[in-house]
Amino acid sequence: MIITFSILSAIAVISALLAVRLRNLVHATLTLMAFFVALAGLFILLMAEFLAAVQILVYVGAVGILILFAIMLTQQVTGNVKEHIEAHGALWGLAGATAVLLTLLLPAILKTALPLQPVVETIDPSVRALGLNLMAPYTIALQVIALLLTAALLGAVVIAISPEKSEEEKKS
Amino acid sequence: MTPINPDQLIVQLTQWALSFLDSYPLVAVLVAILLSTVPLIAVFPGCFAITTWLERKGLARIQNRIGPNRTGPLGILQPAADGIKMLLKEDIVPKTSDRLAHFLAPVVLMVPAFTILSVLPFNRNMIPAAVDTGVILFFALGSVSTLAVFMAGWSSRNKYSLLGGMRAIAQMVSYELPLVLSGVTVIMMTGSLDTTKIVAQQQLSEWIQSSNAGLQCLGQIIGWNVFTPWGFAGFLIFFVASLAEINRCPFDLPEADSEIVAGHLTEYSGFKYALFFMSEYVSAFAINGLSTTLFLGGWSGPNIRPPWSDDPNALLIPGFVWFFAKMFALMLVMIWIRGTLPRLRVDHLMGFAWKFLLPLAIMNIFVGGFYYYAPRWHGIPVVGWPIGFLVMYLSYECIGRLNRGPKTAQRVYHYAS
Amino acid sequence: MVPLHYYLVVSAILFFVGLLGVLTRRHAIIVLIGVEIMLNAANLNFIAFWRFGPNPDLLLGQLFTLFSIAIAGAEAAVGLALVIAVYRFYKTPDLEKMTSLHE
Amino acid sequence: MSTETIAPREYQIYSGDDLRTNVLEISMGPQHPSTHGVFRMDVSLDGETVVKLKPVFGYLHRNHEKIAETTSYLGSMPYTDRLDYFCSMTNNWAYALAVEKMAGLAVPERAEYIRVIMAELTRLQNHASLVGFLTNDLGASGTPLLYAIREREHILDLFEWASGARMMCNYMRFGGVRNDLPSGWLAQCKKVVDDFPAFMDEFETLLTGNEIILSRCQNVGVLPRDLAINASITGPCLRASGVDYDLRKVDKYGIYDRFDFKVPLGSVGDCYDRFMIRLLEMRESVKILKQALATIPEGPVNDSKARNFRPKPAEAYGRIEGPKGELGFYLVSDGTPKPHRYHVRPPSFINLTVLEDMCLGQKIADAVIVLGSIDIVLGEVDR
Repeated sequence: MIITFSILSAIAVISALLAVRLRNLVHATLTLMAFFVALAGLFILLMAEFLAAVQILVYVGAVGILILFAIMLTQQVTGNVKEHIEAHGALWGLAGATAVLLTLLLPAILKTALPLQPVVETIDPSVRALGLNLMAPYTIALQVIALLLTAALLGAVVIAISPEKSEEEKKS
Repeated sequence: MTPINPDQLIVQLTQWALSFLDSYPLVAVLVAILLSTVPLIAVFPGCFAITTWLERKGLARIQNRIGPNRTGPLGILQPAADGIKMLLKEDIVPKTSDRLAHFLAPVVLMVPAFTILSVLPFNRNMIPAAVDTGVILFFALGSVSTLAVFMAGWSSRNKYSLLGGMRAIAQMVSYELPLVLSGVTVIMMTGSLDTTKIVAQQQLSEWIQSSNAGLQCLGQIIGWNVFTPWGFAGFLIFFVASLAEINRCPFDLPEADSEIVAGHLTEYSGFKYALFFMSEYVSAFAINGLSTTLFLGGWSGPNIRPPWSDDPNALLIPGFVWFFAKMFALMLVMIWIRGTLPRLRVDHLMGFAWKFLLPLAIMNIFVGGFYYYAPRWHGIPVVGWPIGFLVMYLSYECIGRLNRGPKTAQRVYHYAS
Repeated sequence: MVPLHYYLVVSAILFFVGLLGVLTRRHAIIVLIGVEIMLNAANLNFIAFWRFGPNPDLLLGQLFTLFSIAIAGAEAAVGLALVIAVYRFYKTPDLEKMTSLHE
Repeated sequence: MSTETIAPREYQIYSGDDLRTNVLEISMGPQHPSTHGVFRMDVSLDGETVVKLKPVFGYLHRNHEKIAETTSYLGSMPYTDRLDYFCSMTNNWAYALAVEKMAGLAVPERAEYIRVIMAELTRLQNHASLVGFLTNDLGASGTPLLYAIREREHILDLFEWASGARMMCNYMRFGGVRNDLPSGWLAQCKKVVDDFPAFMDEFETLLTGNEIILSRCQNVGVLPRDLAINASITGPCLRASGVDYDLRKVDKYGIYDRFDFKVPLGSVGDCYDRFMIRLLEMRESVKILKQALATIPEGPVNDSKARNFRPKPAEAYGRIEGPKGELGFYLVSDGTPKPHRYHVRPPSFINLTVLEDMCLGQKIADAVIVLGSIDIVLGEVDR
């Protein structure tokens, strides 16, 4: 268990680091996908199989592809996909992020008395129970999410359509 | 010693073998994992080899040719010859390609292709990974193949490859929707994402367990989802969408040879190409296996109980025989389609997914819901069936008419006077 | 079993990495990638707390994560649409050059 | 050789109003599965849409015209086979017609009939294969093509029986044909011609009503009537645009005025029309063949005097309605045994000039079938 955990978390951390540091945008996205998959592995380790599947389906299958499309639309398609923008604020950013990590997150985690063992050894993470929960106590949340997704879909389309083109469409 | 059931023979053998390892639980787990994964890795490449031969022979028959006939009787050794040729070929990597992504792409394609096989129930008690979320895991891992195709297309630094990769992404993302939605109807009716439960739901257990052999046979067939209006429509939508999902003709745009040479495969050769080729066929098996499971009753088929067995669920013909028979039947239909139909164009392809299959799949969900709640007479859906069928047929006609428009029509030709 | 601390440390480091991306990179898409990593780190926290929490049968952590993933999907769609729209206007994905409000 | 220079076309480059994506420049060919030979199209794509297309040819140039000017008149007869290697019979005929016109040679009655039979058989096999290749470009994995090839084999067998070669027939001579038809040939030909409509029915059932073919071909690669006339397009491409121009009717060369056949005309001028016109023309060719086979007389088949001769200084232009369009030979004689000037008007080459106009704004997949529907043979384009 601990071995699997170490491997998965190492992959997750390293690929996340590469994703934010690589100059080549497509490589960054591909490592981001590796990060998503490793995280799905961690979810399975925590017995959340359904969420692992959703994680892969949504992040690898949808978000990752979206990012790739965005890269293809904003870069030279065939040529060099590397970012040429110098990051001169790197030092300050590094310092800020490290400060957050070292002064806020890690001490908080390490000082708190947290359970070493889960309450129950194995859970049967029934998808059915999840669905029933979504349908009964969290219906409103589900509806709001549905509305949000629809709004996001429409919003994305409206933003991405160029103004001139939409006027043309109105005329025709 | 339990009585030997022909259909459970492999399961019983496995359990017998594992019983020796009871005192070494860790070894037992490892052996159990090996016993459930190695057959997958051994059987499906074999099926792939047979299918390449079948495809070449079948296409040849469709096209008035003979097909491979030099290697062994009827050219049956052709896959072996092809395999040896592929392995011995030089592996050419374009100089400017992105080497890592170029190398990883076939691997990234192959791993999910084999992994998704593990949620398919090949027989009763014969499923490599009995997970509660089987169907959604299948779709989730299946969506990773999109990424692999993009990697292949992008890393080759070839414009044909890039076009193929972009086409593949657009196509796979679009067709995933009707594919999943037509499966959703089945999930809704079963109330489970578990593939074993989906198969079990399609068998009429009272009939199977009766003493009448005819009823036993019938009970294995009559409950198949494909015999319900939503199941039939769902099966057709699923099948068409799966053709697009695995880039088979007439949706083989990502590797359209007459337009973009071989799409994302253009710069692949040798072993990597073989891996790609195999992964595509294995995904084809997987998706046909899933449509078998969802709509065609999985491993069930005309079957009777062995007379010597007391187990009410025991069957004479092993279920995996039926499973593979159905899977290969679907493969043959795919080969037949490939020999018959021309390819769609990219905008037609998108229109077909978004304007035709998707509304139909959504309609199908409503029909499924209606069918579920419609009153029944002695368990027979006397209301749900005809009305469901009528609604599906009418929506097919309407959506089809709306899509066709005035653009294409048979023309009348005149002669010069 | 792996103790809860470990998961939380991993999640903290992931959050840090995401933050690093957001703070140090100026390419709009990479910034978005950083945001996604931070969101995922939070999801890992949800799941870990659910697993180790007193009442896992309530599935609260899973439900929260499910909602969070849905929102992340919406965020990615809108975010990337914005990136494309901004790119169309400024002809660059560099966030520091998008300063018309500033002027 | 036209000395007039044509101003380069103003390319309407897609000035992307929305995304300003890069235009993808693809060099399709010379090695590409669907350019029908060593032909190159420099295509600029915006996404999948063709915004610029430049045909590049000459990869197969082999100096046909200059070689013919250093050879005797008869010596370049086999060389014409290699122009459009699908239709060597019609190539021979066009060349023979030009020389006959210049030297004033008469053709015996039976030879005229044989020429018509050979030319129409050529048209049948050319159109059948072309439709097959077109569906291949549409991605039909070769099934209709192999159906067509099966029928073509019967016709090529006939050619081989009569001339000794299946493709490079070299069968026509000035003032007739090389040799008389072997005994039994006409009966076999009649059988092939009688069987042909069955194949046509099968072919049309398979193809014309197919929804994918309809949607892929209709309103794709439209060639407007005026442009077709201005660009001097000939053959089925011109008739698909609705222009009633068939040299068999216009020139009535040979003995075409004796046969009863019609000229099918298209209305839109898209790929589907070009495809259908060919199918309909095949039916008309069968009609001509039936009439010719029924009425072919006995008699000599060639003019034995017309072997190596020195025509008087003169010029002549002989043209026929080849399967691909107007195939013409322009000859100038200076009284020596070799032509002073020898020029070919290849239909493939001239029909190819409108490729860009037909492809602009279409998808890349359409460019391929537009090229396929023009029906080119690179041997003729590059000469």
